[in-house]
Amino acid sequence: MTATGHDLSSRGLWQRLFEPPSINRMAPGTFITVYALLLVWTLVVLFPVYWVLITSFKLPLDVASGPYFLPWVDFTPDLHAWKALFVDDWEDTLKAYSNSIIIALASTALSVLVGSMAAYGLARVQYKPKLGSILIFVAATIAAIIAVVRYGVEWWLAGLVALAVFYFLVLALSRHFKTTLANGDILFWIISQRILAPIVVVVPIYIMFQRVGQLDTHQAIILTYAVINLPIVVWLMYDFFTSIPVDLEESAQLDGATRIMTFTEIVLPLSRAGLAATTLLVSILSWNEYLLALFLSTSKAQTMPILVAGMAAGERGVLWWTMCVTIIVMIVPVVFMAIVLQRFISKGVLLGAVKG
Amino acid sequence: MTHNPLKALLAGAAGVATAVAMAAPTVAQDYSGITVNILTRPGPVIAGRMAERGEEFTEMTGAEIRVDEVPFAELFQKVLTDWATGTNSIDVGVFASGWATELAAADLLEDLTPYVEADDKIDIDDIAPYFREFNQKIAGQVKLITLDGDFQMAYYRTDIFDEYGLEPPRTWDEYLANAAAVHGKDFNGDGEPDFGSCMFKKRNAQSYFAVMSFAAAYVQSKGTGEGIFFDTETMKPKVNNEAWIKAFEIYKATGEYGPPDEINHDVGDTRALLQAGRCAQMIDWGDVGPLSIDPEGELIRNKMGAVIMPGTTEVLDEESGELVACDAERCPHAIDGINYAPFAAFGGWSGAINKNADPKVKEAAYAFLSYMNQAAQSNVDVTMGWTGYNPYRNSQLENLEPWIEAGFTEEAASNYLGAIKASLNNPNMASDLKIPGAAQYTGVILDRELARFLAGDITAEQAVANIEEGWEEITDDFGRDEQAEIYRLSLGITNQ
Amino acid sequence: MTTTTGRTDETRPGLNAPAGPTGWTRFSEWLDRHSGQFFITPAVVMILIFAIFPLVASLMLAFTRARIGAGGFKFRFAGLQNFEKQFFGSEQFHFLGTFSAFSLLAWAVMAATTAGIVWWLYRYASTKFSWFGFVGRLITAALIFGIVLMFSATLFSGSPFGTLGVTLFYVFVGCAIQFAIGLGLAFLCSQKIRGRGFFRVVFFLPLMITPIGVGYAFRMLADTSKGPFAPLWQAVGLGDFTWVANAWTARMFIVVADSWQWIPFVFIILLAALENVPRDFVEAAEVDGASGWQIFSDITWPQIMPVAATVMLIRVIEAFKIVDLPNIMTAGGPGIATESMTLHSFFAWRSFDLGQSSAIAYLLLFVTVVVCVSFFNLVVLGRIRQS
Amino acid sequence: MSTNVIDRPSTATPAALTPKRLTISNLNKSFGAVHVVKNLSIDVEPGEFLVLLGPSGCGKTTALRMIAGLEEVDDGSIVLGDTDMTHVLPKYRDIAMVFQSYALYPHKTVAENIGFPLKVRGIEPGAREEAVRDAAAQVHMETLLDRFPRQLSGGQRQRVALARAIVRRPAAFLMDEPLSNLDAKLRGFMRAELKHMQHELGVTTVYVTHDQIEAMTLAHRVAIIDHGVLQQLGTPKDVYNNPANLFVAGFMGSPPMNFVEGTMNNGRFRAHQVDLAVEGGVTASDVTLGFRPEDAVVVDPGQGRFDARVYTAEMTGEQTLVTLKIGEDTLAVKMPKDFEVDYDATVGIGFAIDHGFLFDTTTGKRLDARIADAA
Repeated sequence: MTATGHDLSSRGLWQRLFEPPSINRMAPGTFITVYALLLVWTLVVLFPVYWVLITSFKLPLDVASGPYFLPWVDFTPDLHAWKALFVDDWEDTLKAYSNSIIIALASTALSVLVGSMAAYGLARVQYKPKLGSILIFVAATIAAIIAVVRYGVEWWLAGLVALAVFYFLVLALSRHFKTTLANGDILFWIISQRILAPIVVVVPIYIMFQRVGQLDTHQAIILTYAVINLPIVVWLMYDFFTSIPVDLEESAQLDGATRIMTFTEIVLPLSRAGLAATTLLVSILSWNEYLLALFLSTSKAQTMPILVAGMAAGERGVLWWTMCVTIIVMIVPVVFMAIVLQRFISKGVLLGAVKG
Repeated sequence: MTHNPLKALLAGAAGVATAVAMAAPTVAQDYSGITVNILTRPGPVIAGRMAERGEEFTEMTGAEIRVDEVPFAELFQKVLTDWATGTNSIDVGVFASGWATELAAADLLEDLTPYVEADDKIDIDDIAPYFREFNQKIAGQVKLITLDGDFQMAYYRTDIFDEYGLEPPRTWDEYLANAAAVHGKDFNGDGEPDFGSCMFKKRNAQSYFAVMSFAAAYVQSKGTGEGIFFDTETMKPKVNNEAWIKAFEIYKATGEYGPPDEINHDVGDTRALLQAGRCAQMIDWGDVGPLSIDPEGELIRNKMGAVIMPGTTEVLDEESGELVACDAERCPHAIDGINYAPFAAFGGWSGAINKNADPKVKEAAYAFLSYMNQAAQSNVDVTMGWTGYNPYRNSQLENLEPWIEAGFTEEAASNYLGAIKASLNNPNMASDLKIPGAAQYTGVILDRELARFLAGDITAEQAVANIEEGWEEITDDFGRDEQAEIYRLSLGITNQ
Repeated sequence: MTTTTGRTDETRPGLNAPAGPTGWTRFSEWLDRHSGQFFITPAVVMILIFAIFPLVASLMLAFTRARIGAGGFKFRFAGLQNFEKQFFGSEQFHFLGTFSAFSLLAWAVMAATTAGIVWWLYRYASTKFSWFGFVGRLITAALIFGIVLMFSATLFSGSPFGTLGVTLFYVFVGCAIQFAIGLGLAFLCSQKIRGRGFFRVVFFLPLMITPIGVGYAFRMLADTSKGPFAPLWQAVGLGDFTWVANAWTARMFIVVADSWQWIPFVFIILLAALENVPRDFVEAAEVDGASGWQIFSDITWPQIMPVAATVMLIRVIEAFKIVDLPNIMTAGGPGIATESMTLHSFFAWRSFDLGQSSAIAYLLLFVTVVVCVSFFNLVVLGRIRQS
Repeated sequence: MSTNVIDRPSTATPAALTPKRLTISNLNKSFGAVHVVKNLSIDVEPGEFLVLLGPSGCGKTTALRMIAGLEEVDDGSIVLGDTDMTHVLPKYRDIAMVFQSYALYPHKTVAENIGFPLKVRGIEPGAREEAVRDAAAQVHMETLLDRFPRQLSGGQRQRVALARAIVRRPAAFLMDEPLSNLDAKLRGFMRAELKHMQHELGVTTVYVTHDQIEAMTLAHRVAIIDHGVLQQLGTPKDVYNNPANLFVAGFMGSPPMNFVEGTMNNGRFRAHQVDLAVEGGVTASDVTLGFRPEDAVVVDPGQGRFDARVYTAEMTGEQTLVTLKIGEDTLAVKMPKDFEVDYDATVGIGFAIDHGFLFDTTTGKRLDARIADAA
């Protein structure tokens, strides 16, 4: 009586190839296509990195004369490029490398700290800034900048006057302002800063730092990177904080902990995974940034991307080999950081953040 | 020559200079404790040799020489903002002499005339007249110390030209004919077809200097004073005419005999191809000679012939904007019927000192620049290809000793130096554009239209028309009269 | 017995009655009362100084002609000259493109777009009409009309378009490719396969490389004479064909490099989204008899749509800012075929044309804001509200 | 026995199919080392409502999922009607399933949710429309067809899930604790609905729950499972009144059956102060006496089968639950709501002979023996 209703032999070729024999196993056809495509993409990802790696060991002649693929087979690898970078002009490389590390770490720390504080504030505290006072502030700012740009007033003088005017006006008029903004508007305002292309703001920032004599310094670039990455941190951490249940914090407050202590003692440790994902993303962005560094640094604060670009502007043709060495050397710390932080990043985190 | 306003200025300045001379110290002074910050372009070229000379200078005088590097495209803008905004983190800028005009106009450059007069080691007269009078001086005052004599020449592979019985190109038509004759043949024995001509054409990579070399001979025939960019009276661009159109078209025509991706090659790429032995002809600065005796250049060692930048038999008639045949009256400087106008592209790397730097630092800076410029050092430096320094002193051109020591054969050295001498002493040498906004005129407008023309978006006629419109806008923006005044000054010195 | 206040307090009298207010406790109480401000102020101040002031200052710059003279920059008020130059003046070819007579195709496209816009606005007006929504849609419609006009005057009539067109090409073509491949890879990885962790790590690698490095790596790869694929090119007979000579291939060359770097970003987030679709839905669909494709299109895709829309919004915002790759791979060449608006603004800045540089930067900001806000309102909110 | 080839799910509009028999024989399943289902064999009559009952984690849901095809079968076979379903994909099994979480597609309206199984079968919209309205009417949801699941209450969602199962007139229904997410009152109401509907449709149904009341009220027959092993298969009455073993006895009824562990020697059951004569050959030595609280009564000391000490008495509305202690064991007796007793008083417990069960403590099996009538 045990007639087999639906055994494999009776199905058409297409079904035999692409229909799973049972629920948990993949059909042979699908199995092969899936793995083939994934392996193809792995090749697409790894081959350029491989090519950069072997080019870093090639002599200029090898690079110029034709595609060689396998070290020791097609060409004899040579350490001249690595020597050039790590021995000959070791100071430049070290300077650029340390600059890059200092700037990336400091700007990430700053933006993650300030960003998570703002995100926590927006997640837990009800802000009601008055629309009226904001309009006055904007008007005062525009007036100050017109004074500086158009009439050459000293910038700090214009700033002080504007602040004073703003303070008194708000004191006098704030009672009459009714409409207030909510957290959502502030959040949208911060996150929308991300739409601002760096090129729009970099010229005034350049002039601002130049006026203060801070051009070509670490702190200039650190501050600029921190602000550019702030919206991402607020965006990611806001979602993370809203997903943490409030009752933990409420119980801490009942125990008498101030809100700040709750934030540092309870909330931050709990959101280690979110912090790890944000830190990784933000540090990659500041480690690889090129345009702002080009504007704000001349030599003392030169970062690695500038060094790489410098190697292409030579009059002896693009120094492909030393450039490849720099690229490889630049990947190492990021891979290291990714591995260290990988433990914290559960797959849900990135998604949770995006769904916001 | 009508009364030359510049000469009057020179006489006046000389009077002042003598008064100040006593104050300027002699060169070998003790400057321990002083740091001179020099900013220049990256890479071994220019900066590398300077750093080595800097160490020697520190041993001699105790002054610490810091050579900072920044990508070429950012150099001018970094120096200008650093000095104009009073940040003064840079003491000496080593850049193209053409850029100095804008800094001088903004009164940011130290007047080096008193330093030069008090300096007994510099032997200023040994410097070729073009660079001494014209390159180093702005409005009669010495504002720059030449470190490198830049002008463009044509180069050809002597072995290939002998093999195929070709003559060195004297005109652009001959250049194209030679290129056609050998294109596709294999020069370096690697089995792959090589190129009749290598030409750098990449956008934003100095390609506009190359096309100016093509246009110079067509536009200028009555000596350096005539200029190839603007009408000296009305400051109207001398671009929208047959001469520049022909120059654009020939420049593009070389592409048929060059590498396929030539449009993306900068001067570095073409030199790499040359060293790989793949180019029969090319135009470039003076670096090609020393490059051929570099360790990497053994494929072309002593096979590189140099010749003055090819000329033309037809010259621009300004009224009609047409090209007319050369005749004695129209081309006074023509040599057997061919009007040459070697182009001092880029003007050559020179050092200028920040006027607002500390006086002690200025002294040490001048001493170092003079040390680099003196024949004892510069004659050796110009023979080394990798340094990027090209000859600019007569002493470097007369005796062949240092060149032969450096690796040239006697015959190759005399050919190379002969071509330089012919170019340097040619009275019709075309000067680079040296007025405020030069970077916008050439680096932005001309370079962009050239790139669009090479990419086939527009025709040569449209390109030159766009350039004229763009330049007029810049001139009006900067003020037509000041620009005209400075342009005349920059052409004032004629080559006696 | 936990001490309630943070102080070590041998001298404390009662069990939890705090001692008299000391300096520290008074300060921490004050701080606690103002903790709200304490959290938000640093971020707001930093954004004000480094984003809002520069934004406003940059707007001022866009209305001036700057000249560098002794003692710093001199600004001369020039009204709309910088902007007028981009749209109608000498820079028009550079920003919008060389306009040529409308070809037949151009007219057809214009007619179709106008009809489409009118119908779309009419449909909206006749249904749930709100002034705010309508004005928003009007702006979006105006921008779409302007862009199509620009493209039909240039691309569809056979002449090259300017940096605005190039930027839009990078944004839309680039993001489309990145989304398609990213989703495909995520779908493959979400199948019941082993080694998903390995693929997740390997695919993350391109994100870690600096864009400059990616640019130069791809310039090496694309070299048809001495690059790795040279033998392949020669075999196909394209030996001397070069990517950088032709406008379209150069643009694709940059989109390929950009996509190589940013596909992993889309892949990782969409994979997380796929893995978060509840098992029950898929099983229910399987029991209901749905085929693999039906399950994906009817059940899985609608579920991950909100996340996909958000990821694409992030990518579009980033794509508008593209500058590193065109700068170092082709320096904007051949001609101005690969020059993005940021690069256009950067070149203007480098030659000290501050006014024009700020003007172009502002035009970029305007286009980005309109595109992103309309994408957000029409697509992202629509999907989130629906699911 | 013709093998009827099903290459694609049947596209015939689902008329009332004749109910089919579902036979599971020696079903085995293990996840890694854990052997979850141990050769389970059940023969479900056509149109029968069979309930799989057991504590959570006993393998009942895994068994259900294997019938649905959502879990691979390690060993054994599943036959529905005359087709062997063991290794067939879920979509070819013509079986509908209601999930515990209802699994309603959030982005689809109620109508689209119900119509989805027909849509994937390629049934053209006209007929689909009509079938959806019918199924919705059967679950009284015909007025909410264009609502989204998130706009419905728990009960309504549950009914939509039911409608989605009904609409395709499958050969068998599978339900995985569908009522567990409802509040008590609604659960009672839905139980009746479900019972009536299954009776009306007459579809063979396998229902999984851990709630014994649901099992008792809904099932034609109940299969009690513990640790993957079938303990007993029988009608609710049968399972309640004569449990096959200790587990079944303990599991059914709340409060559960009282157990007194004692020993047998020469025909008498002894434990603490209990000493009763037993009829029927009892070979085991350790024996457990069991009786249900509702079958026992509290009497004056010495009058019952044995005496015990009153521990508490809880008034639960329609009855009073008296908890007593003998030695360490606690016992429970249901008495009428006006029953009063003092704490710690010694009373007697009486129950009828056929309400007393004897179990072999070691094997758990019920012994074929009874308490002798003599006191």
